[in-house]
Amino acid sequence: MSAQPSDTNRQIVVNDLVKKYHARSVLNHLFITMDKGALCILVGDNGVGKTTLLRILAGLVRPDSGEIAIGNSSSSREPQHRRMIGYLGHHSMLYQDLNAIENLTHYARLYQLTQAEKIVSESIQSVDLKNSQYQMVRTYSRGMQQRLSVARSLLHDPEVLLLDEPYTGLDKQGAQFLDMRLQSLHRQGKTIFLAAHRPHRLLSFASHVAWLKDGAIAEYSPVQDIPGHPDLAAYLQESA
Amino acid sequence: MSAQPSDTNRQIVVNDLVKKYHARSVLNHLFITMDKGALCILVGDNGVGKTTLLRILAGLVRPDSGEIAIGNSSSSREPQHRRMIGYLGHHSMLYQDLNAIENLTHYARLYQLTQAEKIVSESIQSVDLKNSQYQMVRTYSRGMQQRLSVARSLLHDPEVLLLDEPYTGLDKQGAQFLDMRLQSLHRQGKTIFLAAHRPHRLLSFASHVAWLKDGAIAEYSPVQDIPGHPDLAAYLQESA
Amino acid sequence: MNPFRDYLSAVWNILRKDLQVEWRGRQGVPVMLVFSLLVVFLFNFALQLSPDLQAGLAAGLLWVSLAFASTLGLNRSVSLEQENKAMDGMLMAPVDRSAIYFGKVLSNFSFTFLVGLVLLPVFSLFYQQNMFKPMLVLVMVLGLGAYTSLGTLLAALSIQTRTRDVLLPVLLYPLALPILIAAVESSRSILAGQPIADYQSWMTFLLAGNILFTAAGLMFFETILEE
Amino acid sequence: MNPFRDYLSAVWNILRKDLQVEWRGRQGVPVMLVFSLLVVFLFNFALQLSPDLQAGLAAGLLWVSLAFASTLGLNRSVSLEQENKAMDGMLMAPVDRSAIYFGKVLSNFSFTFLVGLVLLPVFSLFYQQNMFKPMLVLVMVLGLGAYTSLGTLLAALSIQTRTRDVLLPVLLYPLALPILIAAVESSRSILAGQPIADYQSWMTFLLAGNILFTAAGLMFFETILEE
Amino acid sequence: MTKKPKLLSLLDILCLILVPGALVLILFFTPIERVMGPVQKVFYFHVSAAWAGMLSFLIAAVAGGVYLSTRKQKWDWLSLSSIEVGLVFGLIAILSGMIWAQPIWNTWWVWDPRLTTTAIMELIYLAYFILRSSLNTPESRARLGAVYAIVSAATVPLTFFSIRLFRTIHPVVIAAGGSGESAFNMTPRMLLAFFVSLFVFTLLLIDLVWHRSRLARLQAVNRGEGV
Ligand code: HEM
Ligand SMILES: Nc1ncnc2c1ncn2[C@@H]1O[C@H](COP(=O)(O)OP(=O)(O)OP(=O)(O)O)[C@@H](O)[C@H]1O
Ligand SMILES: Nc1ncnc2c1ncn2[C@@H]1O[C@H](COP(=O)(O)OP(=O)(O)OP(=O)(O)O)[C@@H](O)[C@H]1O
Ligand SMILES: [Mg+2]
Ligand SMILES: [Mg+2]
Repeated sequence: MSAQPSDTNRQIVVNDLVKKYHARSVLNHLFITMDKGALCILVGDNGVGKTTLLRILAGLVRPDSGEIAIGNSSSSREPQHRRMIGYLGHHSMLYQDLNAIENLTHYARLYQLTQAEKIVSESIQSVDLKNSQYQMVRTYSRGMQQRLSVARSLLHDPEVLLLDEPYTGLDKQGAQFLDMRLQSLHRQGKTIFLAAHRPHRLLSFASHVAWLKDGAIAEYSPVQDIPGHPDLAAYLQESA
Repeated sequence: MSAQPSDTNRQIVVNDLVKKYHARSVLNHLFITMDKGALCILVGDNGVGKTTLLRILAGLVRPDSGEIAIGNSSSSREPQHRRMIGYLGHHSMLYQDLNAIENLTHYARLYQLTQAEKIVSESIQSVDLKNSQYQMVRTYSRGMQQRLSVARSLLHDPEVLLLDEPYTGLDKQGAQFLDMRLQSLHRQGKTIFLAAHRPHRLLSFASHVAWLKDGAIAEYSPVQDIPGHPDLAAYLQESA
Repeated sequence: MNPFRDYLSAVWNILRKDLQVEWRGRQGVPVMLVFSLLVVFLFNFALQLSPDLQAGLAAGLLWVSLAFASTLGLNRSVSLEQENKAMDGMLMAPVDRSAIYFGKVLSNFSFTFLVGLVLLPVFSLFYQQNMFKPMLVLVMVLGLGAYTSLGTLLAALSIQTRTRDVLLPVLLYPLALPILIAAVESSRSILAGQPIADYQSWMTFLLAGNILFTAAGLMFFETILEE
Repeated sequence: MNPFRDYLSAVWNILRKDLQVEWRGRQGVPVMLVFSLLVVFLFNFALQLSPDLQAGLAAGLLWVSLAFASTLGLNRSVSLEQENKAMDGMLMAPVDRSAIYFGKVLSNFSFTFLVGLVLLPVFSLFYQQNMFKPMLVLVMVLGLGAYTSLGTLLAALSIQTRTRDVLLPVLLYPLALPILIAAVESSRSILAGQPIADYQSWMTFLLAGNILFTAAGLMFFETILEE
Repeated sequence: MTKKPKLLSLLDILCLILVPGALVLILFFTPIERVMGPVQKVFYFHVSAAWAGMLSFLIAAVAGGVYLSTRKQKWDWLSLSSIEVGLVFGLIAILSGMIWAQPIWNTWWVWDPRLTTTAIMELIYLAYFILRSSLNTPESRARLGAVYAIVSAATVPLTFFSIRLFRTIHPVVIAAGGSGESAFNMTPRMLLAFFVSLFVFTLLLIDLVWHRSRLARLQAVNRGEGV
């Protein structure tokens, strides 16, 4: 993988980002920089622009102005750039009329994974969908779809993970799996940027918290320094 | 409203309910009875059938066998029966091309509410969407859509509330609003049946917990008696 | 309250919501209109008909293009309810299912009828004969009434399937064929200036179609919608 | 690895996925087939064509019904990617956008071509002439190739809109008109047993259409899909 | 809002003088055609309007291309305005053609390939507006509008080329050696008036497009979308 640090160790760089919808700026001159290996939680009110930010980073939305870079590549047109990213959004990106295996196999092929079959089967096993792997995704419950989406976004072992409320709909065991998986990815040095509304469970192993407010990052702090940011601490406190 | 208790005080009765999909029983001889004024949390693993149960109660899915009754009516064909129920599901049931006011006004008219305009405006105010009330729902963020869905399900002041993971996507302030609203409805004697995966925040004011497992209610206990049900306590504990 | 007034107001609420959505830019009517004109032009082209023959075809083409265009409208009306499962919300409201059916039929009918009304002067121009005759408008009301009441029923049926987005025309066209034939035949007679007696039976047939399909809709709509 | 092989395998992966979905019961091909036959019957009925005339119309009707049916297929192919935003997943994969375009064109082409192949013997039967001629099959390949490469481009365009489910035919039919004309004209000549020289220019025209629309697809597909 | 440019004011004045001037030229300077009589004078504006319409569709495509490479809103405004003005000129061509057709062919309209394709061209660009109005953001309207403007501008000449191969009753004067049934030979005076009106219509086109795109910018600024 091409995720070698260039001169610096920066993995995600967002520079003066602006995104408008109908003249209303959702993201308004936003800056953020994340080092390789960071696990940063993105918090903020409903409709503040978390999803918009993550989708811009994933290359799915074009900003009005500003630059972004992932690793040392700033163009989402390059396949190598896209290979580095794993994105989990509000939609499952799964084909309703295919089963779990077929869905993941399709993605494995698109990412040109070798040993696709083994990887897919392990991936399904890991999110505990073995029993329903031959069922069409259309008949999955919400949590089952979310599990499969998680598996899909992790399938190609991306260097940078962009997760938009990944815990949505997961039951106890699913959430625990995701906790553990995130911790292990964090230890492996992957960079993780994760939007969540109730980040309590994540604070114990996350490295940073970013607070999106009024179109910009109002606070960006390592987790251990949160007490030094009273506003952020208060925001996180009650939302736990 | 016709929600006068008949001989008993029972508001939700589910009797020997069976629901199969392709010969696989999702709900397998399920029984549950809920008194008027109960606030019962429904917990259970992904894909166990919580949504299916709530949709059957809402009259949206027809069971294979068994009976259900809401209040003293057992037929969802009667308009009076349907008027008693407020349901919030995984889908928002909103029209993408209408704005918040138009959506709620449509529902207010269907439920023949008098003073629709006032109710709608208050309802939008209560979920803090005043600023985006003229925006098409299509452009709402996930949390904003969820807020509007909550408002929609509460609009006609139903006697029985069936809420399927209502906290999904809500930010801190939205979740607090829902907490308070549920508590006040609970005090007013409404019956609330609520599926949730992380019911921690609810345990302080809920009255009951039901644990759906293997197609039936494995445990059904008042909240204060949970310690007496070690399995249920363990299940709830870790999932907090 | 008066139950009959309640019923009517429920129907009107559903119709009104569809009108509102259309007004808010769903573009259903313009799309149908452009499409129906396209069908007319394309057919004249693809079939390379000789000019004298074409005049006799005006009635047929009018109905074919209306039938095609209104399938678009029906699909639209269905997908509107299907996005976000808004239909579930309506089913749970204390509204008679037949009121939902009538509301949807009325909205589908009004959009299609509007398109038909615009087509009449256009056809008059292109086929050099005044087609704005009261009797033809009446045939249009009857024909489109029957067509949309059948179409709404089948649209409700087809959204339940996996093939939802394409099944409707396959179900609708063959079943609507008698309606279309009757409509074409009466229109043809009217345009040829024949006396009412000549096509009265076709008109009666259309009326019967309206009654039949509306009855079928009332009978089966509930059954179709329950999951 | 060989980049060209990678590219081909990406195209094949996308095509294969569409075949798989179709196989799993999306019913696209059967629906298209039934629909194309319906169009034929409906037209014969509604337009009341006389039998001797109809023979001359065979080529026109063949292409009209294919054009209509393949719009269904295109819509289907698009809505498949739109449900759950599966298209986003494909866009984020390290796959060239042009490979996505080619994959979708190939899948749309193969379904439509299959329908066309079934229609040939059916038409032969109805119009009492052998239509299973190699040249006609070639015209079909060229005509449907150009039609689906334009159609895939426009389908990608129309899914971005609010009018998604009905816009495609309105955009596609008029723009595809030259292709349809060329296809009808060459088919007509072939059925009339004329020598190649008589319709060679039409065939060249079709070939040019393939090249032009594929180039347009390659050029604009990326632009269309970026949000 | 920027001040009205001097050049634009100059153009306004030129048009105000030249349009009536051309009319005077046509009415009093050109001879009356032998066979058709005075109605032939429609010719000058008929052809000029058709030319201006097609030219503006071409401008729209070029502006769309420039928009896609620069992403500057003003090019989108230009593209949009050209299509809108082009639609009006196309309509003038059709209406003046109909006025001409009434005495010559004794009918307002015949299903002639040339006439039909002109009408279809209008529909192609009507669909452009449906496409735009069913998109939500100004950026996507501009981007997809540009793609559509380019693709349609590529197919419009194809359509015109392909129908040249058909038997048509619509006259061809300009084409070398062409002579339709009702073609006529132009005297030098006719030629002069013809070229003058072509020139005047071109000026008028530029003037109108310029005004319209300034209006488009005003609208955008008013909606808060402008730069
Ligand atoms: C509704 C009816 C008509 C329409 C829509 C129409 C349309 C057009 C169009 C689009 C053009 C310019 C493009 C081209 O040359 O290919 C044109 C040119 C012309 N039209 Fe028409 N036309 C109509 C009726 C007529 C009639 C009745 C006459 C005269 C009998 C006529 C005579 C001409 C001539 C002489 C030209 C010059 C162009 C050439 O030589 O190619 N048009 N018409
Ligand atoms: N297509 C669009 N058109 C107009 N406005 C939009 C569009 N998409 C998003 N928005 C607006 O942009 C803002 C940010 O939306 P976004 O989805 O990024 O919020 P979010 O932070 O993810 O919220 P949530 O916590 O609810 O998921 C919202 O106010 C939304 O209304
Ligand atoms: N249409 C269907 N066809 C076949 N199986 C279905 C269908 N709908 C649901 N199921 C199955 O029924 C089971 C219960 O689904 P349900 O959505 O009720 O689960 P749930 O408890 O709500 O799960 P979650 O916590 O993930 O929301 C699942 O195993 C699901 O696969
Ligand atoms: Mg979001
Ligand atoms: Mg569920």
